[in-house]
Amino acid sequence: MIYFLKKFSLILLTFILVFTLLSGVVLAQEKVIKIGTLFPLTGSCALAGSRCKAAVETAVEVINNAHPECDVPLAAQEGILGGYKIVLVHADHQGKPDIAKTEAERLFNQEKVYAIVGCYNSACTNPASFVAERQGKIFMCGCSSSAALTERGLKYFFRMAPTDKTESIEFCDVMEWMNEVKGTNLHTIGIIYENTEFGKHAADEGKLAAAEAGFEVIADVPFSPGATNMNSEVQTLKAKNPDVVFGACLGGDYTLWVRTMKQMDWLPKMCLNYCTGYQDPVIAQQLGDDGNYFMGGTGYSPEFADLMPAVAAVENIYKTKIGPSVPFDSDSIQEAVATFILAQAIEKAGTLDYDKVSETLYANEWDSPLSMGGKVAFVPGGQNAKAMSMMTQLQGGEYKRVYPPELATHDIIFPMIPWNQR
Amino acid sequence: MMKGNKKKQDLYWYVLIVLLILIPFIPQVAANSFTQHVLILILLYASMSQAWNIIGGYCGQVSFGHSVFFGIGAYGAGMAVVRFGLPPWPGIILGALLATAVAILISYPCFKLKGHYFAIATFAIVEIFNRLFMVWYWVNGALGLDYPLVEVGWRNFMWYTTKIPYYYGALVLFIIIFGIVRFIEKNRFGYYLRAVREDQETAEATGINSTMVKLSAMALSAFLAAFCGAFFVQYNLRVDPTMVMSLQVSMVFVLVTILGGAGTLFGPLLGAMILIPLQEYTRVLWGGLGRGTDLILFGFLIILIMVRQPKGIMGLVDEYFNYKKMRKVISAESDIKY
Amino acid sequence: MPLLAVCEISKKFGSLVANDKISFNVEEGNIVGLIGPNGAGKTTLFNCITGIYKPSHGKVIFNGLDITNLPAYKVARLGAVRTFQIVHSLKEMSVFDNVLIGAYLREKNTEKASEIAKQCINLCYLSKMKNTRAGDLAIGLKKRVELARALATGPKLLMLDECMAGLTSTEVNESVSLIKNLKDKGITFLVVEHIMEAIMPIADKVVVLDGGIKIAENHPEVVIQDERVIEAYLGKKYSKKLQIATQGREKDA
Amino acid sequence: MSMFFQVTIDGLLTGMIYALVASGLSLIWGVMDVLNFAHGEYLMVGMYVSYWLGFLMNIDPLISWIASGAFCFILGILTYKLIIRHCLAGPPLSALLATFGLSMMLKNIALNRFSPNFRILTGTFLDGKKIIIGNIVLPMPQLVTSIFALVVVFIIYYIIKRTRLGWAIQATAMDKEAAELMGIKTESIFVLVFGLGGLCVGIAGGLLPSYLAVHPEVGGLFGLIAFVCVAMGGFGSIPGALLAALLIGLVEALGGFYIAPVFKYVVVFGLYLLIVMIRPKGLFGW
Repeated sequence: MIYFLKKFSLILLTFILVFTLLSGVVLAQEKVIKIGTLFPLTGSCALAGSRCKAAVETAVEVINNAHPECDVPLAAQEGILGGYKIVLVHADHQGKPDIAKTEAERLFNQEKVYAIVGCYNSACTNPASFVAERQGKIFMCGCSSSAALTERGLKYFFRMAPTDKTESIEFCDVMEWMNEVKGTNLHTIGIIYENTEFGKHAADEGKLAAAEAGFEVIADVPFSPGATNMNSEVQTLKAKNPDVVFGACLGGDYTLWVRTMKQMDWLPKMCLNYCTGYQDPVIAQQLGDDGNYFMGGTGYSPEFADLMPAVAAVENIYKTKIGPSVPFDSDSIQEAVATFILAQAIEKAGTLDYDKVSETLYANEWDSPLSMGGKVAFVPGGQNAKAMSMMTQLQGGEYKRVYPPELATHDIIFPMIPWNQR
Repeated sequence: MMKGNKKKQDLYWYVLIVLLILIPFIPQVAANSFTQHVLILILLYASMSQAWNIIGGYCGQVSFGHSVFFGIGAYGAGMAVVRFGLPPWPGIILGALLATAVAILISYPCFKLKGHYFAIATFAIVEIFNRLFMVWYWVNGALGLDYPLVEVGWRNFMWYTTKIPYYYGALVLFIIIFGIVRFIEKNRFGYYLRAVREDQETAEATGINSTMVKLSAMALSAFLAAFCGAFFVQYNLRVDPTMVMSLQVSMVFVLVTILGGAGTLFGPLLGAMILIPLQEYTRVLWGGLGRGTDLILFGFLIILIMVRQPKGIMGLVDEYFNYKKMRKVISAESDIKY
Repeated sequence: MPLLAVCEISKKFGSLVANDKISFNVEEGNIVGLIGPNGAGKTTLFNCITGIYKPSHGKVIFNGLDITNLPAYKVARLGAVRTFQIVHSLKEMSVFDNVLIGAYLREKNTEKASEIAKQCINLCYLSKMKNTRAGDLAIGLKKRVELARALATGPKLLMLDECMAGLTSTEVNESVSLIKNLKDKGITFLVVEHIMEAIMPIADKVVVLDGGIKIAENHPEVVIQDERVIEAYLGKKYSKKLQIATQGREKDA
Repeated sequence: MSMFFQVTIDGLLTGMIYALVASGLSLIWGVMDVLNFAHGEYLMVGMYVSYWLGFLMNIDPLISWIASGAFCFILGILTYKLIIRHCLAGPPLSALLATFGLSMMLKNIALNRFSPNFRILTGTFLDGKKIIIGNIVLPMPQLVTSIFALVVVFIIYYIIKRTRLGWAIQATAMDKEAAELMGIKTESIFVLVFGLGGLCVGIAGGLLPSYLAVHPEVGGLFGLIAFVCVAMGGFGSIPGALLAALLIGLVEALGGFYIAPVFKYVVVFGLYLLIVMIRPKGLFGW
């Protein structure tokens, strides 16, 4: 055994050495634009990270090769700028801001990437985009939702997704609309969120929006992510019994939360979720009936096919990269959008000059069939002013569009059906 | 003979310092900022692990709580810059003093505990601090502190485009901390630390106030750790509780030291020289694959080293020298015989 | 005034009385033996004197100072230094470093402390294995390292807890002559010992414990005549043998 | 008031799960003085075994805990044979760090093989069943898992206290050399103890998927809490670990409800520190 270990370690070390040497050798290839991706590929957000990475790969696949079946910009031609191909360099920030910064520096300085797409976690996007800004290089952010990111006044930072702020306001709109149109009497709000950068931001924006709209937040329940149980959290909510719950729980915590509510036999009248576990189609599928009647902001779902007809063809390519049963979700599709918009801007600017590309990005309104609403346009600070999300409700395991009324296909089922009547 | 040894060791030390000063002038290093990054991390983690080594290695009190002191130092600098708009220096000093105070306060009762009980108590302390900082509004809770764009230079200890000043900053940290430990090791305090590690009862019977020794070791260790934390935050321009004050962070210090050889002067440096490049380069090579390959390998190597050489790399070095010495002795004996 | 005065020390562990009102004095420059069968409470008494246990009752006066409730390290700093029954060498450190730690109690300066350590090492015939790891030594040598370390602190009173148990007879003889030597240098000894041959000839006085009570205190030759001691501890056969031996020695003299 | 009872019961149910996870760790610690850092990852492995059996072959967790237990039993033995045995000669910390490396490896192998997806078993036998007494809800999955936990802990306790094997284990724990002289094969005892440790946590892992999502990171906090339970209970004492686990479950639930959910682990760790300050060797330690 020991002998085996000895030998194995030797081989391993040789491998490391060889790889280190090789990594320095840049394969000489003309007409290449390198773009870095920076996502949490390990750690607790690895699931979302790997999907985002696949989404960027999908976009690059469409841009680099002729895909006439896809009705999106740049799909028909091969490459951009008259034959330039995009090459991706992937990096993993493990959900840690310090590693995100390091990797961003490495991507720019060593890998010589032209721009970075990333980083999913807002806490990581922040330092990484500072690196880009300092070097005068472009940082495309798909789905980090902290509103603060685009309030920093950066010049080379662009974000596609709607922010927590937009979503919070939309949540309150839904409540007001319900009160007006349906005569429901929704007044009190409980917020449950993971106590991290993401959850805290979302909750803060939620409280602001609620105060503005005149609702009362009666339960403020942060919890530690990765908890072994959420009994006390749900008990607290149950004791306060708010009409509406705003939820910001990612992945495993989301399922734990839903199932704990089931066990505690409690539900609010309405439950609105930020871009979280709720949006994950795989989780929705796994929760099955338990996941139904929850609501949330959704940027994309396969049920939106009639709104966004161009997605399906791209989604087929995406599925070859991530798995046959995984459609785009609201987060990953934004990363694909970010990649497309960057490529479109380079193509339009006709140059790789950062200032020109940045100006072009600001100056135009971009066609983006993968975005809800089909348009992308940036306001100073880099926020996509056309960013939209729709309120959906899970009904029968599918994301049904329920708000705004002009785009809705289904009625909101209100109040949520109690557990024992399902 | 002793004197001669001492001089020789001093010489090695000065040569090492000069070499480290000259490294950034190597063209390959000067051109490659990632190499610089790795070098900075090596120096930082070597220093931090050396700070841990004072209490964990020399004094034998295995604390997994050092990320608390690291974190307090980091928050000291971060708060000065972000909250008060000052240069980080006053925050660093204050943070270090605060870390020392906290170290004394929490470790005094903990020193009643022995072995694994002490280790687990320090786990609990890290978790408590982590969660308290997560909700403490004044330090921005879970949101963390993000550095604003301020003027670069030594006054703010901040650079964006170059890493060379950071390298020298880390080097100063390294020289100070290693210098302190080098001094301690050869003097009374160092011997007392080791006596307490080996056998507390004997130490007491020999007139050593073991509680005092442990407390002062902890205080010194925490004080130095806080400086490392402050450097870390100045380097990353962001601080949040998970980043500086969690078990994983503590674990790295312990790993580096044990891997290199606990209770030895150059153990932490050796450990950092192996572990940090391994961590960084495996991530660069395989991290992008997104399959955790780098971390599997990393875990495997930790197991391998612990299984093969539980005393760390310094144990290996010692073994090698002992082997050479033994050979000398044997050959000398055989000379006599034949 | 005696160097060490033990006044009515009692120590209870719950309902078990390990020491019951034990008093005796140790005069400066003497070697005092503390003997008794297993479980007589010798080590407990030792621990009470050196501050490892707090006695339930009674006082310990050392050099005119009340040291009853002082922690162990303060007792040691005052000059009453002990060794342990089960050797507690600092096993990862070399013999020299072990002794150096003792020397540091009197001398902060490393070079001067090293000098003291060297002297003590020579005194205890350890100079050959100066650089050996203490943990690698045989038991007899480990005990000698303990002694050297205690010696290096520059004690007034050296308290040895069974420092000869488990040694070969040659080693015992070496130790005995070592103790005699040190006594000549003016160090006072309080020795807990099992080996009669070793302690009887060198002790100026022995204190006999049995079942936590002091049953005798006197010159060794007197003590071995004591009925209670013989019954409790020595056994008649042995006492006779010893009588013959002492008589023989007197004749020689 | 009914809220108080509800919260208390929740706490006790959680506590019993902790007890099951901790008892294995306690056993290993007590006998070998080794802290197994990979304990939480054993749980994760057990959960995956149970999940895949449920997902691929439709076996209910109520049955597949046997397989999880067996799997973790073997995992424990392998850990001992391949890693721990070689570390015992070195400083006590080396075993701890080796198991840390192992935990890292297991976590990332799970990530590598099964992807970071959160996996939930739906439609299990117990899913969604509950008993309602007055205002108090007793969720069946937790209830059954807790009863299981209690039974397993008692069986382990019985084995240790009342059987020949148990005496051999106790003897080994007290003094390895002496036990060897008495003719006990301490090496086999160590192997067995590591196996049993794995078995306990494997059984817990087998049952948990009936209400908990499985993912590579799931073991972390469980492992940490198990450490605290064991240290709070006292060196290798299984009743101690049980009591500590119940206490932790209770304090977590009550503290979480009456102070604030975000403080619940602060309360748990604070309680641990407090107890250990008063009794440095834990509740049942000696």
